[in-house]
Amino acid sequence: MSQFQKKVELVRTEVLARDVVRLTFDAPDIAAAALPGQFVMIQIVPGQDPLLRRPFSIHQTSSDGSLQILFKVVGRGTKLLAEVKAGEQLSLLGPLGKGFVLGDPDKACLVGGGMGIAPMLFLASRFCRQTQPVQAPTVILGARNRQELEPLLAGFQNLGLEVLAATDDGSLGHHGLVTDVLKGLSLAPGFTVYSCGPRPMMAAINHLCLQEKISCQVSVETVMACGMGACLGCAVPLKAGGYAHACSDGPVFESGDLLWSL
Amino acid sequence: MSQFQKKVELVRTEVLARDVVRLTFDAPDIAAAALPGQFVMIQIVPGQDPLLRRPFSIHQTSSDGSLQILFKVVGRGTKLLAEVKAGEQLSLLGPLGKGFVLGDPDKACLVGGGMGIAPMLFLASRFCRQTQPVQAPTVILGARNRQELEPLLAGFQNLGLEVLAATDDGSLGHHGLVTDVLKGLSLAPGFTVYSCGPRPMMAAINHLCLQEKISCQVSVETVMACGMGACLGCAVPLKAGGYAHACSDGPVFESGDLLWSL
Amino acid sequence: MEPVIVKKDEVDLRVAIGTLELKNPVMTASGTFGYGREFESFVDLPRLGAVVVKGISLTPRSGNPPPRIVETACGMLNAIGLENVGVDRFISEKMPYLSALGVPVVVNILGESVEEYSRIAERLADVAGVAAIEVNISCPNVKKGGVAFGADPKMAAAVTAAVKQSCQVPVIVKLSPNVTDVTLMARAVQSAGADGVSLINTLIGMAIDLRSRRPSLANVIGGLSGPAIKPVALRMVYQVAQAVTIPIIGIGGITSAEDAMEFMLAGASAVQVGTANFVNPRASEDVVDGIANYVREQNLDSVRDLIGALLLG
Amino acid sequence: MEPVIVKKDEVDLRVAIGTLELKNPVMTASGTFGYGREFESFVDLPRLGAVVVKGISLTPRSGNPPPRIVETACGMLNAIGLENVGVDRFISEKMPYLSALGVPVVVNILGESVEEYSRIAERLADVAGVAAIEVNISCPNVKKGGVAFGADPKMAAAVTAAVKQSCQVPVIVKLSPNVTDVTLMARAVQSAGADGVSLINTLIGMAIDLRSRRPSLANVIGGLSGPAIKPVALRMVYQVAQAVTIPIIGIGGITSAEDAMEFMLAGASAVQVGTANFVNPRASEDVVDGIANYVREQNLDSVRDLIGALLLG
Ligand SMILES: Cc1cc2nc3c(=O)[nH]c(=O)nc-3n(C[C@H](O)[C@H](O)[C@H](O)COP(=O)(O)OP(=O)(O)OC[C@H]3O[C@@H](n4cnc5c(N)ncnc54)[C@H](O)[C@@H]3O)c2cc1C
Ligand SMILES: Cc1cc2nc3c(=O)[nH]c(=O)nc-3n(C[C@H](O)[C@H](O)[C@H](O)COP(=O)(O)OP(=O)(O)OC[C@H]3O[C@@H](n4cnc5c(N)ncnc54)[C@H](O)[C@@H]3O)c2cc1C
Ligand SMILES: Cc1cc2nc3c(=O)[nH]c(=O)nc-3n(C[C@H](O)[C@H](O)[C@H](O)COP(=O)(O)O)c2cc1C
Ligand SMILES: Cc1cc2nc3c(=O)[nH]c(=O)nc-3n(C[C@H](O)[C@H](O)[C@H](O)COP(=O)(O)O)c2cc1C
Ligand code: FES
Ligand code: FES
Repeated sequence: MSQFQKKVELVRTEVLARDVVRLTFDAPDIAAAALPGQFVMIQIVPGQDPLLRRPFSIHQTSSDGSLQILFKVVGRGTKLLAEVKAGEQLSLLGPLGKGFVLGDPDKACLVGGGMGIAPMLFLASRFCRQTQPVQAPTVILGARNRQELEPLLAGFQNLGLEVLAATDDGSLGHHGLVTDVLKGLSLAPGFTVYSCGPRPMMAAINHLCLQEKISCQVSVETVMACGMGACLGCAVPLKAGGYAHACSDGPVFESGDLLWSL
Repeated sequence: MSQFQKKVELVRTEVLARDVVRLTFDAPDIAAAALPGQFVMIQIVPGQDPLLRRPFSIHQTSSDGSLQILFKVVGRGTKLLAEVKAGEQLSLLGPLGKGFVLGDPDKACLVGGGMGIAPMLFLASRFCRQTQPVQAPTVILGARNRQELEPLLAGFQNLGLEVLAATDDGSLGHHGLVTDVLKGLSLAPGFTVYSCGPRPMMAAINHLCLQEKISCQVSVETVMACGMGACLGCAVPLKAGGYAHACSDGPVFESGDLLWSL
Repeated sequence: MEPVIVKKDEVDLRVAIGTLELKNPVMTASGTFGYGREFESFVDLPRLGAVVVKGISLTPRSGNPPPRIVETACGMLNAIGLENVGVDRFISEKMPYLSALGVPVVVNILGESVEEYSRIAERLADVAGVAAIEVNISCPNVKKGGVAFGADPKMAAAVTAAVKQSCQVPVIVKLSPNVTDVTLMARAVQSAGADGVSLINTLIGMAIDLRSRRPSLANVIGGLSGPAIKPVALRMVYQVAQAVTIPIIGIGGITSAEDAMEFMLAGASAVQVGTANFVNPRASEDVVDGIANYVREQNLDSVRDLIGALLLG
Repeated sequence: MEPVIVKKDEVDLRVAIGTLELKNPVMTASGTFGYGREFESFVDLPRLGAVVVKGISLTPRSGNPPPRIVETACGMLNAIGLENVGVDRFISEKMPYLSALGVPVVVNILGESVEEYSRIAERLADVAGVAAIEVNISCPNVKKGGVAFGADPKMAAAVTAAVKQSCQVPVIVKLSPNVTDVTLMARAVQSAGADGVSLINTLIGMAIDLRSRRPSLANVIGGLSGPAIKPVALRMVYQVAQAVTIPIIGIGGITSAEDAMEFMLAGASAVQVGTANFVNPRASEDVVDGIANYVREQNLDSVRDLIGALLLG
C-alpha cells in the first residue's frame, strides 16, 4: 500500500458555484497511486488551529501528476482552504482508504448527490479507461439546483458520458431526487450501483437496491482524525453489530453491510 | 484618550535586511491619534493560534493616514506577520501606552539600538515638526552591522538629521556601542536622552545619564497580553519597589524610576 | 423574574443569579477586564450584564515578578500573583466610575483566611454599585498550610458561609477546575448558602523555555485560560448543572456568542468572557450582540429558554 | 545503564524506564498509533524508542457509537470507548508483526476490576516482543460503582501491585490528570511497585453543537488531547518529578522535539507522542530526529543530561 505525506503545490482554485470550490494540486505520487473512492487528508494551516486534517475524496487525477478535490465550504476548515492562494504549499496525506470495486462498466450505475459527485468523476473516468466507449456506465447526478449541478457535468461529458440530472427545484433535469431517476431505470439484476451523497439519499438507494436485489457500493462520510485506522474515531455502525472504520475499512462499503437506521 | 480597534489594510511589506521588515498600514484613525513612543497591538491571524496580539512601536505615521511598524522576525508571530500579503486586512489596536515627553529639540539626544530604532524615527519627526530645522535633536543609532543599520538611516536623513552610527562589527560608523558615542558627546546637564533598545544598552545608558545627571526616558519591552492595562501581565520592577505596567504606565519611563538590576 | 412587556424588536435577554437580576447574561471575567474603565474606548460598559473586576484583597498586593504571562497553544498562562489595589482604594478610586455608569459591578474577592474574606465582604457590603460578590477560592489557604480553599469542600463552605454573613448582596462562589470532583465543591458551597457558582477558574499549568532551560513564568506555574480550556469548562458546567439547583455562571475560553450559548445549553444562567478581552477588547459586547441576534432569529421567548436546554439521547 | 562507546557522529539518546532500556526516549501514545503497522508507510518503526499500542482489554470491545471525536481549539475530544481486539487477538494478530520488527512494544492495558488487569498481564507476560506493560487506570471501576481507579490512590495501588505480580516485564502506570493532586497517585503507585509512571492521560471535556443543541459526542463527554493540554501535562510531570524517584514518561500535546525536551527538562525520562500522529503521521520519528540534532548541536554527552535539568531561581 503506497501512502504519502507530501507538501504539494496548489496549482489552481476554481469557484464553480456559490461555496463550491475545486482545487488542483501538483501531487504526482498520490495521483499515481490513487484509486476511485479513495481520499486525501489535507492540513489546512501550518499552525495548530484548526488542528486536524480534513478528508476529501479524490475528484480527478491526471497523468501530468495533478490531483483535484471538489468541496463545499461548510465550516472553518473548508473556508480557510478555499482562501489558500495558488502557488502555496499544503500537506496532503494519501491516497487513503479502500475505494470502489470496479465491475462491468455497462452494468454500472453511478449515483452522486451534492458533493458526493466528487468521487464519481474519478470513478467514471476509470470505468471509461478500462473499456470501449460503447460500454459506458450510467451516471445519475443530483444537486439542489442548476447553478450547483451544471458546472460539474462537463467532466462527465468530456468522458463521452451522458448524465441523467436531477435537481430539487427542477431547474435542471428531473425535478426531484436521484432515487426517482434510479427507480425509473429499472436496472436488471447483475447491475451494481456506485453511490456517494447525503446520508438520506444513500439510505434510500440502499433500500431500493435491496428490493431490486442489485448490489450497491456506497462511500460514506464520518468525522475523522487520522484517516489511517489509528484513532478509531470514524466508526460506522454495521448491520451485523459493532463498527467498521470509514477510513480503513471504507469509505466505500457494500451498502447492505451498514446499519442505515442510525 | 482615543484608542481604536480597527481592521486595516496592509499596504506594503518591505524587507529591509535579513529578518527586518517594515509594514505600512492604511490606518488613519490610529495614525492621527498616535504619539511617539506609543505602540499598536496587532492580531496576527484571524484564528486562535497564535492567540495573543503582538505589540509593536509606531515607527512612522503620515498625514495620508498611513502607519508604519518596523520589526525583526524573532518567533512564530513575527514570522507569520512578515508573510501577510499586501491587500490583506489585519486588526490593529492602538495607539496604546504613554509615549515620550518631548522637551527642547536641541537638548534632545535620541539613542536607538537594533529594533529600538523603530520608535525613534517617529520621535525624531515630531521633534523636527515642532521646530526650526536649526534646532535639531542629536541622533545615535546602533546595530550589529551595516546591513542592518543602513536601510534605517534614510528616514532620519530625510528629516535633515545627521545620524551618528555605531555597529558591533565596525562596518558602519563607530566600531562599538552606542553608549561609547553617547559618552563622547559629553552632553550638558539640561539635555534629555530618549532611548529604546536592548535591555543591556538601556541599562548602560541609564547608568551614564545618572552619572552625568542627565534626564533619560526609555521605552521598555515586556511580554504583553492586552496592551491596555487590563491583564497586569507587563510588570516592570520599580526602583522604589513594586511594579509599573509597561503598557499603561509606559512603555516609556524615566529610566531612573526603574530597577535595572533585574 | 417579573414579567415585563418586551418590545417586538427587543429581545428578552434577562437572567437572574439569585436576587441579582441582569439585563443580559454576559459578564466579564475577573482579572481580564481590569477595573472596567480600561475598556471604555471599546465597550459601551452599561450594555454588559455585569462587570466583574480584578480580584480584590484586604490590603494592596504588588503581585509576582515578571515574566507573568506566556502564550500557549490556543491559550495563555498567567501568574499575576493577584496584584490589586486593595479593598479600600478599590472603593475610593475604582467604584465611583463604575457606579456612576450604572453597570452592575461584581467584586471578585480573595483572602488568605476565612476572616480575611469576611472582612473584605464587610467593607464592600454597603458600597453603592456593588451588585454581588464573587468569592475566588482558588488561592492557597495560608493558615492551613497552603492547601487551596478551592480543593477542600469544608473550607470552601466555611468561606462561603462567612462571606454570606458579612453582606446582603448575592454571593457567587468561583470554583477551581483543579479538583477530582467539581460537583462536591459545588454542593458544598450551595449548602453553605451560595447564591450561585461560577466556573471555571484557570487550570494549573506550566511552560518551559527550551532556550534558557527555565520556566517561562518567574512563578514557575500559572493559570491556563483561553479557548484551549473550553472543553474542560463546558464539561464541568454540565456536571455541576446536574448537581446543584443554584444558578451557574459559565467561564472558560468564551470568545463568541456561540461559545456563550453552548455554556447556557450546558446549564449556565450567565457567562463570563475572559481571555478573549485581550484579543478583542470588544468581545464582551460582541457576545451580547450575538446572543441577541440568535434569540431574535430563533424566535425564542427569552434567552432563558437556552439554559440547560441541551438535547440528549 | 552500561557505558557503550558512542560513535562520534552518533549521539547517545538511550534512556531507561526501570529495566526497560530504550534506544531513545520517544514512544507513541496509546490509542494514537493503532497497533503500529498503520504507520509503516510513514515511520521507520524500529527507529522509535518504543511503540505503545492501543489499550487492550481481556475481551474485545466494540467501543462507543459515533460521533466519537470532535475537534476543539488546538485539541480534540475523543470518546472511542476503548474499542480493541482483546488480548488474545492482539497476541495472535498484532504482536507477530511488531516483534518481527524488533521495536520494543509497550502494551497499554485496561480492565474493569483488579482481577481483569491481572489476567491481561498474565497473558502478556511471556509474549515475545512485549517490553513493558502500561496500566491505564483512567477507566471506571465497575465493581466499585464507576469511580475511576485513576482517582483513588488505594485502588490504583491495588491494580499496580496485582499487575506487578502477574508479569516480569516493567510495569508503567499511566496517570489521569483529572485529580486534585496527581502526586498522591504517583506516590501510591510507586509504593505499590510501579517501575515508572506515564502522564498525562486525557482531560475530561465536552463539546456542544449549537446548531443541533446536542453534545458533539454521542458519549456526551470525552478525553481532551493535543497541544491545548500541554501546559497542564508539563506542570503535572514537573510536580510528579518532585514527588517520586521512579522514571516518568511525559505525555500531552507533544508535536515537536522542542516539546519533548521541555518535558524532559521538567523531569521526564521519556515521552510519548499522541494526537500529533494524526496530523503528522511521521511526528514520532521527527521528534527522534529533532532530539538527536539538539543533543549533537548542544554537544551534550547524552540526552539524559536533559532529564530534570530545568534551571530555577
Ligand atoms: C472520506 C471523506 C471524503 C469526503 N469528501 C468530501 C468531498 O469530496 N467534498 C466535500 O465537500 N466534502 C467531503 N467530505 C466532507 C468534508 O471532510 C467536510 O465537509 C470537512 O471536513 C468540513 O470541514 P470544516 O472545517 O469546513 O467544517 P467544520 O467546521 O469542522 O464542521 C462544519 C460542519 O461539517 C460537519 N463535518 C465536519 N467534519 C466532517 C466530516 N469529516 N465529515 C462530514 N461532516 C463533517 C460538522 O459536523 C459540521 O456540521 C468528505 C469526508 C470524508 C470523511
Ligand atoms: C511596547 C512594545 C513595543 C515593541 N516594539 C517592537 C518593534 O517596534 N519592533 C520589534 O521588532 N519588536 C518590538 N517589540 C517586541 C515584539 O513585540 C516581539 O518581538 C514580538 O511580540 C515577538 O513575537 P513572536 O511571536 O515573533 O515571538 P514569540 O514566538 O512569541 O517569542 C520569540 C522570542 O521573542 C520574545 N518575546 C515574545 N514576546 C515579546 C515581547 N512582547 N517583548 C519582548 N520579547 C518578546 C520571547 O521571549 C522569545 O524569546 C515590542 C514590544 C513591546 C512590548
Ligand atoms: C490575566 C488573568 C488574571 C486573572 N485574575 C483573576 C482574579 O483575580 N480572580 C479570579 O477569580 N480569576 C482570575 N482569572 C481567571 C479568569 O477570571 C477566568 O476564570 C479564566 O481566565 C478562564 O476564563 P477565560 O478562558 O475566558 O479566560 C484571571 C485570568 C487571567 C487570564
Ligand atoms: C483517539 C485517542 C485514543 C486514546 N486511547 C487511549 C487508550 O486506549 N489508552 C490510554 O491509556 N490512553 C489513550 N489515549 C490517551 C493518549 O495516549 C494520551 O495520553 C493523550 O492523548 C495525551 O497525549 P496527546 O496530547 O499527545 O494526544 C487516547 C487518546 C486519543 C486521542
Ligand atoms: S479516522 Fe482515525 S481510524 Fe479512521
Ligand atoms: S499588557 Fe495587559 S496590563 Fe499591560
